Amino acid sequence: MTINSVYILSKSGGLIYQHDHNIPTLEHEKTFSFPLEIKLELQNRNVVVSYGQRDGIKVGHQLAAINGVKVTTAQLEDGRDAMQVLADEANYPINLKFTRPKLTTNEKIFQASMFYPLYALASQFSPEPKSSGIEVLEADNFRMNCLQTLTGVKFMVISDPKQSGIDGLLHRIYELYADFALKNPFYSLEMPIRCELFDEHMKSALEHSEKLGISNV
Amino acid sequence: MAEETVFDFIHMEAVSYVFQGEKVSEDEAVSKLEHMGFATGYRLVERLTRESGRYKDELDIMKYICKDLWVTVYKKQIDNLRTNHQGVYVLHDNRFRLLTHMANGKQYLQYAPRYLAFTCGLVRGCLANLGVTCVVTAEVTHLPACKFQIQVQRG
Amino acid sequence: MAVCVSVIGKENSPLYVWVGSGREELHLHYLAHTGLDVIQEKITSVTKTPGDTRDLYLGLLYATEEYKVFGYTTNTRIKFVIITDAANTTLRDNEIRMMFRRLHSLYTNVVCNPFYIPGHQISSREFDKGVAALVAGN
Amino acid sequence: MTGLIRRTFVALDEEIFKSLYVALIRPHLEYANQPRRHCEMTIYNLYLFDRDGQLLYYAEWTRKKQSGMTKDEEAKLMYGMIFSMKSFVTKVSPVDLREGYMSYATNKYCLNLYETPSKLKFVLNTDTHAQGIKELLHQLYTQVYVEYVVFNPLCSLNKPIESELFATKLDEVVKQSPAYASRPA
Amino acid sequence: MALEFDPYGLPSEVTTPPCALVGMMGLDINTKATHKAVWEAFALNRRPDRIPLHFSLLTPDFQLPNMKQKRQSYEWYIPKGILKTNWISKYLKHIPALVVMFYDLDWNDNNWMEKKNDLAAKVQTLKSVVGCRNSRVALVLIQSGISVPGEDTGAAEKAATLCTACDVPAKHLFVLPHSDAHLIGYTVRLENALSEIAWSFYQGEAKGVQGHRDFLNKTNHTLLFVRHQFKLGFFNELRNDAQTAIKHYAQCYRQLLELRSTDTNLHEIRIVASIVNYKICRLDFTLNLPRDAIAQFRRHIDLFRQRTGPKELIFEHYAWLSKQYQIFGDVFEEAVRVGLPAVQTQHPGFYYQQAAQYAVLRRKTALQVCKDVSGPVSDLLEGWDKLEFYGQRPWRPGKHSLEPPEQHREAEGIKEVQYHELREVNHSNTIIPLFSSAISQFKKYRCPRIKRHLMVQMAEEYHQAQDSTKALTLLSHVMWDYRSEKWWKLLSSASTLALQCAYNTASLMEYCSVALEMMGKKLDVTQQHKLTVHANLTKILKGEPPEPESNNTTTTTANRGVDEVREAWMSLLGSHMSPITVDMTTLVPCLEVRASFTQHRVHVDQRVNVVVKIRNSFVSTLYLSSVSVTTNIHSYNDKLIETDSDKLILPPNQTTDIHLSFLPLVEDVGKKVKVTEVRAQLGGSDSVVGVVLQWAGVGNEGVTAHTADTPAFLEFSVLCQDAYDTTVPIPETEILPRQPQLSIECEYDSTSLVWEWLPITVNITNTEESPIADISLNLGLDSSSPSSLEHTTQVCTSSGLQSDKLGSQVCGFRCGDLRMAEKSSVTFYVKSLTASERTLHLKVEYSVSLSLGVSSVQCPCVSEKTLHIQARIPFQVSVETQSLKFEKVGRVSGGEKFVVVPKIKCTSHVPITLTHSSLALVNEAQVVGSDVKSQVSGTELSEGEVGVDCFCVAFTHSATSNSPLSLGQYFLYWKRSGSECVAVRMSVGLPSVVVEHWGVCVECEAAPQGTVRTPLPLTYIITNHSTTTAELALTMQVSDAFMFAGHKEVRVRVLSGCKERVCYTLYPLLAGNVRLPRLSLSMDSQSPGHPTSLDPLLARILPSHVYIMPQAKESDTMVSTVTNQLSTLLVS
Amino acid sequence: MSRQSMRANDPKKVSGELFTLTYGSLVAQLLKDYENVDDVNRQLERMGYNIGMRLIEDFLARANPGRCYDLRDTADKIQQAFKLYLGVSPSIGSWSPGGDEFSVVMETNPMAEFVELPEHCLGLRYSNILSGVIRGACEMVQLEVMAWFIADQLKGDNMTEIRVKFVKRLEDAIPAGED
Repeated sequence: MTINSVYILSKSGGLIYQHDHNIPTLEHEKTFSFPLEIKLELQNRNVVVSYGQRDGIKVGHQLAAINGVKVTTAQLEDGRDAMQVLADEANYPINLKFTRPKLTTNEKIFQASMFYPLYALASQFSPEPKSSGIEVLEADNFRMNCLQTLTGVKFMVISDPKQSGIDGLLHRIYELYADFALKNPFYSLEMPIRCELFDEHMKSALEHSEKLGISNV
Repeated sequence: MAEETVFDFIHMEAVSYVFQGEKVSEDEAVSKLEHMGFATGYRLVERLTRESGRYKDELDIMKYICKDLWVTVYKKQIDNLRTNHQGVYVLHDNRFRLLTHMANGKQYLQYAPRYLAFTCGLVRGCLANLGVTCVVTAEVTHLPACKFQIQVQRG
Repeated sequence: MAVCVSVIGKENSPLYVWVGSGREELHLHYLAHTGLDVIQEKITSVTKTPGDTRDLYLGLLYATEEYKVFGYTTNTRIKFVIITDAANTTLRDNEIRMMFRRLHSLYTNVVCNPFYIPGHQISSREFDKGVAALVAGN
Repeated sequence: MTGLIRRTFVALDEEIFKSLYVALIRPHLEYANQPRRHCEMTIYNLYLFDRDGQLLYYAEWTRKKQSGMTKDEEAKLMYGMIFSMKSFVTKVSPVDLREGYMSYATNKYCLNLYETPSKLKFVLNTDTHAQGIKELLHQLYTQVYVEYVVFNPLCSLNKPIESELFATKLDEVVKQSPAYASRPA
Repeated sequence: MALEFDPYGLPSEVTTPPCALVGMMGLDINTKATHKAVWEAFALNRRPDRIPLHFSLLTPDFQLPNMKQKRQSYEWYIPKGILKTNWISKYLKHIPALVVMFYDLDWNDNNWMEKKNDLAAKVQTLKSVVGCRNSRVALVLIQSGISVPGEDTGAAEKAATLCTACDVPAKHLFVLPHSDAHLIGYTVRLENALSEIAWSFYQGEAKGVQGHRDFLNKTNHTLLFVRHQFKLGFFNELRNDAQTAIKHYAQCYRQLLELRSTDTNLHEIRIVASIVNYKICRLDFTLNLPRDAIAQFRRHIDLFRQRTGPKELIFEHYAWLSKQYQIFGDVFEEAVRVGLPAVQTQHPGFYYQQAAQYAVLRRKTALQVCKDVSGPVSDLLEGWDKLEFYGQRPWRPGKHSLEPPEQHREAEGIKEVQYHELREVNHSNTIIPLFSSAISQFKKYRCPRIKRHLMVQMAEEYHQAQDSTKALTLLSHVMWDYRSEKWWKLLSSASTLALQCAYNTASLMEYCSVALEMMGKKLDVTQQHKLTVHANLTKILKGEPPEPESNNTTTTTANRGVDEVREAWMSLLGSHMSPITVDMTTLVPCLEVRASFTQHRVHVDQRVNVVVKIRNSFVSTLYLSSVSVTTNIHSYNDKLIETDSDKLILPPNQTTDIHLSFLPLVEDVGKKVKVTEVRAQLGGSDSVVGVVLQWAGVGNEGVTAHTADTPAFLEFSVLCQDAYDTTVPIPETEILPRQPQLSIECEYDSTSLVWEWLPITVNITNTEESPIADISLNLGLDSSSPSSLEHTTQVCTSSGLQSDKLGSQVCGFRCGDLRMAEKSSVTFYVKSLTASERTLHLKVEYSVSLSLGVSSVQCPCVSEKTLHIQARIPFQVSVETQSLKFEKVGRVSGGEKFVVVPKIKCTSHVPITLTHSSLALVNEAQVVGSDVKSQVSGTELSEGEVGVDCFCVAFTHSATSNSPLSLGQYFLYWKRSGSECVAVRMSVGLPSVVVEHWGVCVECEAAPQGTVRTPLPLTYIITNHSTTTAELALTMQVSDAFMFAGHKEVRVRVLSGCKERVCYTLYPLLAGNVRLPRLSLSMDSQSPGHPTSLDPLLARILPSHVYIMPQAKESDTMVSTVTNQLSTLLVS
Repeated sequence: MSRQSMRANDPKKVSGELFTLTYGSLVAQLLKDYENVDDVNRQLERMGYNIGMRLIEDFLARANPGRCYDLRDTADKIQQAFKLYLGVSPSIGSWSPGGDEFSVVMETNPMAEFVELPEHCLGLRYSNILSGVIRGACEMVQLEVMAWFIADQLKGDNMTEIRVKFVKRLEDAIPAGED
């Protein structure tokens, strides 16, 4: 059982808290000969697999390192341009390391803001009157549960679809939020939550519910 | 079974091909299809009748068309065969394969003839090669049911 | 095996005539042609008598001092005539029958060639090959 | 609780009280009234989009509330939503993900998105309890769409579907599905 | 001598069916009629149903062939041959099995004794003659008297004595009463008896032969075994016992085969074999065992096919084989003739065919082996036909040895035979009949193709026999069939022969046609040959004789012919003969033609184009000097010809189009032009001899359609490369009238009104390039419209409007000529008498002068238009009769006034104007008042509006009473508002009313209104129209609306024709429309006490109310006068 | 041989033949309509493309093969499809080093089973419809490829070979108004 991460969105949809609890890192290394058997392309300044999958390397993965030299935003540490390196036959055989891209903070914020309208639309499209927004979003290999308070604060937990007791967890988090963020007089709404106590309790809550899978709240 | 899928699609394309372009006359296009059907039937029957014994008479042949041919081509037998014994045969197919995907009722009725021309030709071709010259016409009033009329030309 | 293999059209015109090399070609043409007399007789007589004698294979049409002439007809009014040496007694009736059946399917393939005009003379590499194999008896 | 506040704080100015109130009381209020799920099992409506986001077909059964816009707008918006939802999902997904099916649920209904490799998108709104919707959608694709659209020469693949036969067959299949009528135990 | 004698055939005695020989003595047929009758009864017309016997008339002094003395032992006897040639005929002709002695002798003959002795003597001598051969003897007494033996005992014992006297067994004595009535009957019975005796003889002979067998030994007498078995067979045949006969013959054949055979004795053996075989087969057939027969024959042939004999005489072998087949064919056929069923696959034909083929082979081999024979050396062949033994060599008769006795002589002999074969034998004479009998057989058994094959071979034979003409005719039939069945290979070989024949017979036409065919691509002839043929053809065209056909098989014979043939050609070509015509339609020539129009119909002012497609399938270019097309309309034919030789060059394997055209004639409009034939002159301009190729018939292809590779089903023509094969010619075209260049507009309202004259204005504009003349218009009902309309439709022009008899057509309304672009317009008027749709047909005919090329013709043109008119009823008129109080009345009394009110409801789609209306009343009624005006004249009504007319009418008193009386007619004149054409009159029948007769009439004089409390005078005037005085009782009822002064109740007498006034003064009490005090009258009738009340009348005619005005403050100004006049109310 | 032994030619085969023959008639018609053989080839490819677009749906529905992110999968699927629809299993091979190009090789081409090209249209790519089908089908699953014949038994080659080349991956259509 895994709980991957927690998001808290403020009333206005801003990301005020995010915690990656348990994100598996997928890394695959392979030595290729020329010409490259998989198609790479630049997607917002990253070298990404666009077509062709080899032992674990999947479409969408990012080029992390060439011959052990780290690659960030299509740049090797030594400043060479990744694409050029790949294009040059002389560099082959070549060892490439791909990872499944992790979200950067900015992306997280962006995604959070992206979820906001979805949530709204969901209730607008409801075939039944006065529907809430998205409460559970399920893809075939993860699930996202979302709890919105009347005040419009959203608590979101991303977990394994088989993970149970998420509702309980959400309420626990809500309590934590109430106790450790709101009750903290120096915390003002809409602002990112920075508070050790909160973090600690959050972690323990997550581990707790991961452990027994069911919430006892 | 996948083989007839490809036939369905090639037939589809044949139809849309003869009707492509704006200035084609319906008759011209239809007769093109009919001729394709004829050629196909003529050649096909050569194969199909290879294993069977010699046919006694016209009716024998018609039965063959309704049973064996129809089954091999359209996966079902003709539902009803009528004749006036003066060389007119009427074949009823209550669920004609090329129409079953289209509609159940009157929708697309005006297009139905396009999808029967080939078959008319097919039947005519088969018969022609079996020594029966005839005119074959089709009639639809309610898809996917369909009525083929075979008018044998004597003498 | 055979000394002459011929395919004859609906209207009794020859579509294909193969004659073994070194044979009196013209004479065999005549034999194949005259075989039609008997074929027609047989076909018409059968259609008169209702019965199971509806075999496509018509058997021995007639024999001269030096040749045996066999016939076969398809449902599509195509006739095949195969001529063998009268001396050749090794050929069983069934073998002849099989030859015809092979010939028939060869012919069928020709007809199924979308570029072949039914009723026209057969000029087909495949068919030639097939017949060659047929008469060679393999 | 309010009492407690009074007792604790002797001198209260507006400011503080407000913040205190927000901090201490509201959460309880909110906590108190959780929205409650209503139970009635059904299929509301279906959108079928082609690969270019065009609405090929729309059908509705027990839809109670309209979105209050024209079908086009609604379709556009719907496609927009599922599009961004897809990208959202791919992004936030912690692991590589198999495309083809996803769904979300609100307290009232459940939206199911089934996408064929040929990028046809079936969007089916059901109640929140509906089971086996993925299978249902797959069935709609293979037994209805393919049969009566792909095999109907008169239906062009990139135009809204007019075939009545398609409509009736679709209706049949949907209505036969347990998710349509059955009431939860 | 060689002609009738055939050394390989069967001798006649063998083939004559053997039957017992019975000799007859004592018949004097020359002098005695009875004897003649008896003889004939026996000998003549022996039908098959009678017992096979052969009678011969013997002279008293006849002798038997004396027989060689019986040899005691065969030890040293070496037979010289197998079968003696004389033996058979000996038993057939010379040795009677039985001799019958005829004698005229009645039982009761007067000098019975003498005759008996005389007879006995005769018998003795006879016996002495026949005794040695122990032929049997029998007695027949020819008796005149009908006496049955036993009837009188005398006869019986006389017979007995006679037998003893002549010493013949009693059962050899017969009596033949020649009461000619039953002669035949007697003879038949008699010959049964006789045959028994005869057969017993042969049985005896057979026993004799068997007797010899014991003496024979295998070493020397093998031949005798054969011979004896043959004899046994033969005797059994004679005694009509086929089965046994076959047994012995078969045995015989077997033993024959056991003989050692060498080249030397082979011939004898095979000849004997053929005889025995013949016997067996024939008997098998007679016993109806065809299978056995055939089997026997097969064996026979198989056994001897390999035994060819000496190679220098190989032809004999084939001659013999050929004979065998022929013989069997004959036997077979004979059997069929007597009823044996034969089938397609097993009939005499095959044997004749084989016989013919061997005969051919015989000649072939003969020509080979006999190449170098010199003339006759010796007379070694002398007596070939009369040898002692069958099948022996004339140069060594009686020698049946395995080796030739003298080698040299043998060789000589062989040479002789060869020489004979080569010079004396006319093979064709044997071959041709064989073929022809084969042909007739195959024809009989439905084998047309085999028949054709034989015909070809026969033709070859004729060709050999220098009879090319016959050959050619045979071939021509065959070739036609081969063409239609497309057996080109066979056709080719036939053609090759035909060409030779055509050459040999110098028949130009055939030569050309065959040549053209051989040049074509279908015939499988070597390139080289085609070229030579072409070369020859060109020679001919140049007037030179062609080269003789090479590869003439029989060079020897041919060479002899060559020179004469060449001569023939010379003279033929020399004599400038008229061009010959070759009918190509029946050929498969190197030139194929299709003539086709370019359109199915042509307008008379356009050119008609004909395209002649000519395909040249020869390997090199061909030239024509002219091509012409013939059509069914001859006037065009001279235009449909192309002679420009540059256009007539036909490159190889291409289709050349030749374009012809003509201008159709005006008088042919409506006709169809058909292509009936295409003719082409072969060869360039330099050719001397005219050879015209002719294609006749639709598509001009005839059989050549076969050569065009047109697919059997047009569906496959997509696959054809050469358009020639798929283009379907247009064989005929229709000549249409010229397309009119005229613009015609018609202005009219498509909905007309019934009865109105609807104007239709036709505007014509000439849009031709030239002026048009004598335009004439026809307007009328469309021919298709129902006849009912014809009577209810009128059409006319302005002139006709007035006329009353108008039809539904206006024909030939001329409106002169029009210059270019000139307009003119005509107005027609159409009247519809019923409300229904009418289709009118407008036809404008005119003529325009066209300059076609040089000439200019007046060309008639027609342009037509159809118009549709929907007629509708303009209005409905309903007429009412009303009392003066405007209440509907059906009855009035004489003299009483009432009103006639026609109501006119407009149903027209356009406003109509009523111009005038009037009444035409019957005599009894007339309009009241002088200037009666129509109330509706000038009124315009639109749809739905109603106009009301009104006339005041009264009946005369004379009007007959108490029966409905029709008033007459109402005439209404109307037209469309605003149309300037004259108004239409419509008449409506008026309703009929019943006239009553009261005698008296009452009128009321009163002011139209009164005022409250102001006296109001009121007077009733009673008039008496009757002839008698009227006694009336008058009562005035009280009313609370009035007080009145005057008689409340009074009796009045009114004299006939007088008036009486009864006056009242009313004093109104109430205001308003007040009811007047009711007046009631009753008249004393003839029967007192039964007064008739007039009240119903009064109620109708007297005013019931009066209007009373309240007291006016000031003297009231408005005073209106009572008007009788009513005004039309418009109700909308 | 008569009636009873009417173990009528195995239906699978026949409907295959029906297709083959129908296709033949169609090609014949095309040859008639366009005099230029290249036009015919083009037209065939176009038809194939149209068929491909529909056929893929049928294929997905039948085989439910799932998405593929690699040309090798695609190749397998194509192989599978050939088996399914033409009843032949072609071999896949001669990959380009870049793995972006491969060949579909058929020992026997059922479509051309009976065909013998006449002289006048040796330029005809008889089975060209196949390349069209492949292109059309791939395009429907976001795969732009090129497909063309490089060997054809009708031209005397000893097998029939279609070359397929990966061009690029097609992305989802951006909904209207969002970029």
